[in-house]
Amino acid sequence: MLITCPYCGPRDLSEFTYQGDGNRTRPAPASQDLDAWNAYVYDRLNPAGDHNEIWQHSGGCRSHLRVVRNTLTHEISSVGFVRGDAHARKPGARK
Amino acid sequence: MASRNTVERLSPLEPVYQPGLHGQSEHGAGVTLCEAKQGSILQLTAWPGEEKRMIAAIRSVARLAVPDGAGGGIVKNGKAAFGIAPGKFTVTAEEEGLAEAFAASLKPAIGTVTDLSHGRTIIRISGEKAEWVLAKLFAIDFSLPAFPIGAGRSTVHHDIFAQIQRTDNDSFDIHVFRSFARAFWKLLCHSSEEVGYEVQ
Amino acid sequence: MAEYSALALVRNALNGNRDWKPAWRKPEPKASYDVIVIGGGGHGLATAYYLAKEHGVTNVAVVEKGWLGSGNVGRNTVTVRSNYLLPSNTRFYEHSMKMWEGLSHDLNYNVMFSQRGCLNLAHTPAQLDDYARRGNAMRHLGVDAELMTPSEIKRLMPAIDISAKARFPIFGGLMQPRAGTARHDAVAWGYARGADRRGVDIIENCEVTGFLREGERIVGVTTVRGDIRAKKVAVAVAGSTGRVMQMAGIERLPIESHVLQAFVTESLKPFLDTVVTFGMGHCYVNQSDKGGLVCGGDIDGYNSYAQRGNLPIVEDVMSEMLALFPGLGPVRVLRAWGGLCDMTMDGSPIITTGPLPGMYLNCGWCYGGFKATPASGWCFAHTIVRDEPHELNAAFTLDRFHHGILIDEKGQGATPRLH
Amino acid sequence: MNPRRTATGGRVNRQRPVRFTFDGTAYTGHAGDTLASALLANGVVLAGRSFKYHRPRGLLSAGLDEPNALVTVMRGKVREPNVPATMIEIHDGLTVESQNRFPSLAFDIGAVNQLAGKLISAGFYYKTFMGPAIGPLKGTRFWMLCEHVIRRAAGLGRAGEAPDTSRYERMNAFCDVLVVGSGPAGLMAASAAAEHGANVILAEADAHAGGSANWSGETIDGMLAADWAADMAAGLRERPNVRLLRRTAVWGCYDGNTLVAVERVSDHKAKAGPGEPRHRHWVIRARSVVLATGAFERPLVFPGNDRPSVMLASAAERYANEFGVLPAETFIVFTNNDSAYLSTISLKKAGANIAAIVDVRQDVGEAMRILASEAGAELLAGHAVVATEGGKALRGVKVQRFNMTSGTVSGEARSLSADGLLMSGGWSPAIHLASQAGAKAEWDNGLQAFLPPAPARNSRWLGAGAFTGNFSTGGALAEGHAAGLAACGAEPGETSLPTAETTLGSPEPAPVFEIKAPGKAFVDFQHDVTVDDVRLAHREGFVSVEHLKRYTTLGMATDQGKTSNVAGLAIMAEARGLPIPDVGTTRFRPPFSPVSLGAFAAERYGDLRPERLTPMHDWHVEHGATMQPAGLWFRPQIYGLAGETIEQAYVREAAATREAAGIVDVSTLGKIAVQGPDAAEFLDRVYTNMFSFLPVGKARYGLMLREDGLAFDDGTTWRLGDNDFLMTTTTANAGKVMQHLEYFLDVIWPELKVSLVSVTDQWAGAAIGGPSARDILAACVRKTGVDNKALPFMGIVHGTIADVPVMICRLSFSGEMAFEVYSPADYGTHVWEALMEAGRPFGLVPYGMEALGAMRIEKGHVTGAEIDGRTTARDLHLDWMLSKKKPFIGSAMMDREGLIASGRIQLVGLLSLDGRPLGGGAHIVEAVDQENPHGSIGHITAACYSPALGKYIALALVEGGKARHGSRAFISDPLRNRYGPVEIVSHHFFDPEGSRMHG
Repeated sequence: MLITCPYCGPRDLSEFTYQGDGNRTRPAPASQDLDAWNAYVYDRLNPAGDHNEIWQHSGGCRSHLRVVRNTLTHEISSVGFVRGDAHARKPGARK
Repeated sequence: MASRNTVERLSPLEPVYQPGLHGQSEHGAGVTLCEAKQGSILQLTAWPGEEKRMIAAIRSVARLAVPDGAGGGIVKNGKAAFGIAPGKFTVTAEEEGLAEAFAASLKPAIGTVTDLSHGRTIIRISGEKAEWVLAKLFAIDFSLPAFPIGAGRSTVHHDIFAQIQRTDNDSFDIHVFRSFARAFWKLLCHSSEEVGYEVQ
Repeated sequence: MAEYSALALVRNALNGNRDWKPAWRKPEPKASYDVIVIGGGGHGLATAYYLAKEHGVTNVAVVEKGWLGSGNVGRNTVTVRSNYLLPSNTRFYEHSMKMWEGLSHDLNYNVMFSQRGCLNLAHTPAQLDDYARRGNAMRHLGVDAELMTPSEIKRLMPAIDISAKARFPIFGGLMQPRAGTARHDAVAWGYARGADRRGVDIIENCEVTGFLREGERIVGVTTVRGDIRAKKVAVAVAGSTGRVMQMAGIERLPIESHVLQAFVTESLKPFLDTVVTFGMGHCYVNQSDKGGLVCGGDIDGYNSYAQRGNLPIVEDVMSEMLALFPGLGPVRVLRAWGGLCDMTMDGSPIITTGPLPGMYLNCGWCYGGFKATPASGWCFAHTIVRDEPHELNAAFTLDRFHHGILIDEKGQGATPRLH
Repeated sequence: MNPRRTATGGRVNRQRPVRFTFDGTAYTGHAGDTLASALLANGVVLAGRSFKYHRPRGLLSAGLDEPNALVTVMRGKVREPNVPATMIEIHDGLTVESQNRFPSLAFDIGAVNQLAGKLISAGFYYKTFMGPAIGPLKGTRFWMLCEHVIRRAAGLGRAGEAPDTSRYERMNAFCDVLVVGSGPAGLMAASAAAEHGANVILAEADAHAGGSANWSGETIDGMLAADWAADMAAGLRERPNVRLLRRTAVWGCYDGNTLVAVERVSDHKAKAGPGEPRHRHWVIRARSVVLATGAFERPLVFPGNDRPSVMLASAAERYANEFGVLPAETFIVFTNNDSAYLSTISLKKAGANIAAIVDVRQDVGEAMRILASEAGAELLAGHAVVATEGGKALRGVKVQRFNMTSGTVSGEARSLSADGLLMSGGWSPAIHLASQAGAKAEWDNGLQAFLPPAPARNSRWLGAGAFTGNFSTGGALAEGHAAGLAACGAEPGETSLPTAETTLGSPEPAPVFEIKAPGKAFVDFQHDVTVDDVRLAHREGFVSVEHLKRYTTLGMATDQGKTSNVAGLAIMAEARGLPIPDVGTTRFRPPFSPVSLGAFAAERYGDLRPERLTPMHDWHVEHGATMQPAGLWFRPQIYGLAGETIEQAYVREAAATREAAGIVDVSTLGKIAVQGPDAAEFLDRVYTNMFSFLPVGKARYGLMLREDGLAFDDGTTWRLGDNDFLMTTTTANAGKVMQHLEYFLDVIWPELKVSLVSVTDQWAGAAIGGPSARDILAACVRKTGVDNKALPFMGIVHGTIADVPVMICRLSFSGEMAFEVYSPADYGTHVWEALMEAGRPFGLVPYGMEALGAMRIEKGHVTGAEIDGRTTARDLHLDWMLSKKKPFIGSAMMDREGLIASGRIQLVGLLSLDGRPLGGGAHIVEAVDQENPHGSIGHITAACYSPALGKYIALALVEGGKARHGSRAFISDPLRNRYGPVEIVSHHFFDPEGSRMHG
């Protein structure tokens, strides 16, 4: 599997660490809503098809990426920085 | 500062660094390996949106014009700089004290500097077969069109994290963690045996 | 149906093997059943078998989307063991182990359970202490466990590298002598045949497309072969749990489906008579009766329903296997395949009533479901019939995560990995 | 000259003899021979024994589909089992053994299995060996006895114990177009893509490029096809944008067009060059792939079809044309299609006698009849072979009339003599890689074969030649060219293609797979799966293709069914009365052909993971340290003196530290530079306690929880500047903590301006502790004071030691007055030596992990053994660190019911009451029951002899914990047969007030 890191370009799966379901929202830090915390920590969407997920390019620029990937075919349809596009550069662009 | 120069730095490669010709050297060495000792190695981190000002800071402090763009870099006059991640740059210089120079002049609003002069070891591989040998270890495309001179890449060989800068047509500087440097050096020598290598 | 025995083999051989009958019928689905079990894999078939055998509930259908046993029961690395640390796991898997020990007789089907032992190698003194903790925990629950020294290990498997100059020298290991391997397909076929002869309808090529509901209550399933109603609907679909539960409107569970690969080498003469695991990574290996070295490692590590893995894990597993057995370099990998694992957030399973009325859920087997097959079916059948768990599966609830009552064998926290 | 070698022809070099041994007998072949061709040239036809019945077998094929002739290659003591003789290029000194036979290949005791034929039909083992239900053989015992015997009979070659000394390497490659297969189609594709400037890799599994051109005997562009192919290959090799890989089997297609191949770099050489690998593991990321993988000829299924010298027609043709070997003198050809006629003519031209062509079809085309007569062969149309005769080599065959419509034989059986029988049952395209890529094969009724589907519009693979079912050379040339262009995105244009002869005959075989006649007819040769086995599977309901495979083991042998899958399906389809595609086809999985384990491990073979060394590593080794792995690191365990046990050494080291001073290398602690205007805020969020109030120049002990509220890691963090912190983590968790922090910074709190950089390797760390530690520092530290005022507890100062700048923090793990001295890593040894020198008058000793562990146990400090991912801060009495003033990671979840339940285990101390050692991993009970251990209330996490207390002590996690202080319990360690009384005490064994470290 290759993931096209927006900074580093297409890289091998072995350079990435999977961080799972990207649809989860962390409650506000001071929130006492235990159900919300539990849901955030434990419950995952697990679709057969397109999946919005987070990967870290741990063996590269170490950015966290939001990846949409089909869990039936492993085809990747989009990759972007989780941080938003503030850092975005064209992959492989130089000068 | 001055006091540092009186004590010799101990390379992690010391006991395994064996100058001379090794491996399949019937037709000369396919690659040359050496430790590229730099007095200063540092990482600069720009806060989001401050990348251009960081590049300007690198130009004014280190006198290096880093091209704006992912992995862009430059090698000049014994100094080098290249992008390693969004807003992050590695800068090296032969002389010591570059981290202090940045710390003194870099505005906190732009970003920060981290001194890695002792934390990273730079190993240089050059020669006709450099791409071939590196391709044994790293899953990135080393061909010149994909990896131009000056550019940098962050990648990994299993447990060993590496930043690689192409310093010339057939020359690459590989920055590895100091604690892994000896293991990586041995691995690189092993991988170079097939083409023959000379340690300088 | 003919009983299987040596005598029957001789009788049939003389007769040109013409009289053998189908191992199970291929019935059309009826309009309704007492219980529908979704999933014709090991756990589903075992559940049906024990519903009939232990509880006399025979008006049961097992509906399977493909061919029987097409999921993990036919894709695993066949290890059976009960060498767990935490009591709720140890008790459950030991119950399973005892069932395995009588399973071939019970099913009149040779599942080839071979108690050749399972050895976990320790590569540091601290790791050996960790294994001692686990082994002692087992012994305090009446489960067999022994520590082995490197030289004892060498005698057991002469090809292993126990030298001190190995990158990760072997300090010893935790052995469970009663652990071993079984023939995976035979488990599916044996349960299918056993359930079938007790009246259970096993319906292959019958994919469930949705649930029939009356209010909140589940009252049956819709399938590609028509609607089937039932008083109780039990879900035992392992890696497909997410997909099936989604049809019931449950979008989120403490489960991710991951692909786990397994590998087999070409056949070799006897080389390794024990299941052995490497302790400085993730690699386990045993030798099949046919002679292939069957091995596996970590999950690929990303959500998948594709039953296909990628290269890095293959390389890791083979590298680790060679660290143990350096003579295997020239031996060749013959086949690789992938199974879908329902990884929970603490690495332990779920066998429970609900989460909807009329529904029962058996899932979360991570990569350890094969050895659980008998006890899982047995406990699930109990849970379905009594509408409450047996004490052996009482801890395997769905809501334990939210209450912080986790069964985290490896202490990895809320992650589907590394358990 | 070898007895079966032709005078001319083929690519072998008749001037260059090559000597090798097979089962101890010396043979001579020629350079260019495979082991298979060399054995055949020497008249050796018995090459192996089958898996189950141990039947004598000869060569079936000439390629990697060979199921029968598997041998073991010996390199000294290193064994490479199960290699097809067809894939071994001979070299001087090659030593090969046959397999699965005892005592010899010619006389194999295992062949008695054949007598039990019907008894040991498919799946017989499921029905028996269950043994008695009672008595000594009950349970699994009886089966295990039987299994012992079965396992010895099963298996093919024997693996070795001697470490493989060969080298294996990996190669990462990137290309625009990967062409798999270098037959006419592949050569054309590669050259078309290369001409358009694409970077091309062309991979060929065999030793020479050319594929079928090497043995078809055809002409292309007026040249012998083999010469044309050689010219093409030479031309490609000269191009800078083409890499031609020979002996390279592409075996896998993974996600993202990652194709994987194994190159046999030096197997064909008597000795690999210096540094030259045996196998190279190619991982190729290709923009697009052209599959020109050709097709496999299929055998026919009839009684006796497995006798040595029964061979595929194309294989014989290949032996004759490529290697100059005639596998027999006189052949009979048995076919259901026209291609075998072309093979026949080839063989005739090479000098073979063709006695007869037996064709199942009554209607044989005129062109074929002419070929038969040109070959001088009697044509028996509408006939079938119903038996073969001979022992371990073929003498002749029996033929009968055959009715294709009814599938029956009739009439008098006629005997024909021949020493070779060639069969052709049609062709199966090698679609494996496309199948791995997810393509679903489609049945073609005309070709009687599964074909790849037309590639989807965005497909990253394309096909050409026989792979697509186009079996003519002209077609392959055209398709290859077109695929090469398409693969690099070039428009098809006007090009003049090489000219090839028209391929005679029709590519469509008769739909006949099996001849029903009495006798064992084999479908899967290696696994001895017969037609009867397939029918039995049907009878017992194992009718889906996967059940058939699993029940009979059809297609599971080393050849993975390359020659058997389609016939097996056809027979099952007939039994079920269904068309073949309705029975299904199995999805092909990697690898296409078996791959050495060594290739996968590549450079990790023999060196699994890199060694991670501290700056002072060499000093430790030189000074007698026993180095111990800690993750990837190596740390001194003890600095043992001559004759000392481990315990004696650490007791000496720890006692010396408590009496005078000790020094330990702590460079392995994880160190993270946390910098930026929001660094303090960030630390407040990730630690349970406050860091924002920490003054510059001070350090604080911090605890992190996981998001789920359980304890995660601990360490000290030093404030070096307003915006500049140095965080330390445990050695084991350094990487995990970094990832944890990066996740929160990048994903959860992107608004924080914080930089995280691993500086573990920047600093050498030496912890010096003991009553004299301060005096030692005072003796060598310059430019700062180290007295209580300048350097209070948890204070940080900057100074120099031996002219090197250092950073010193006064903190203690040992419980002594202690300091951590950090210096830039390249100066680490220099500073360490200076400290040793300064410490000499004070009795300073270096100590290792054992003494460190003993002293931390005495102090009750927790490490990974206690923070094991299942314990909470409360379990470890660290709840004083949980700030109530702020939320932090884990604060919302840490008070869930399961985490505050009363029965949880808690940290305690244990004193051995019988004066004997305690062991890590021992359990704690209230009453010992050695016969039937039970009632565990906890376990020991760490144990040692305490020099300070003069006792064996331990830390333990025990239910109820603190409430049991002062009570008696027992350790119960059945694994090590150690039982005995202990007293449960506070985990603070030594100096609980901390007076020593506060000084």
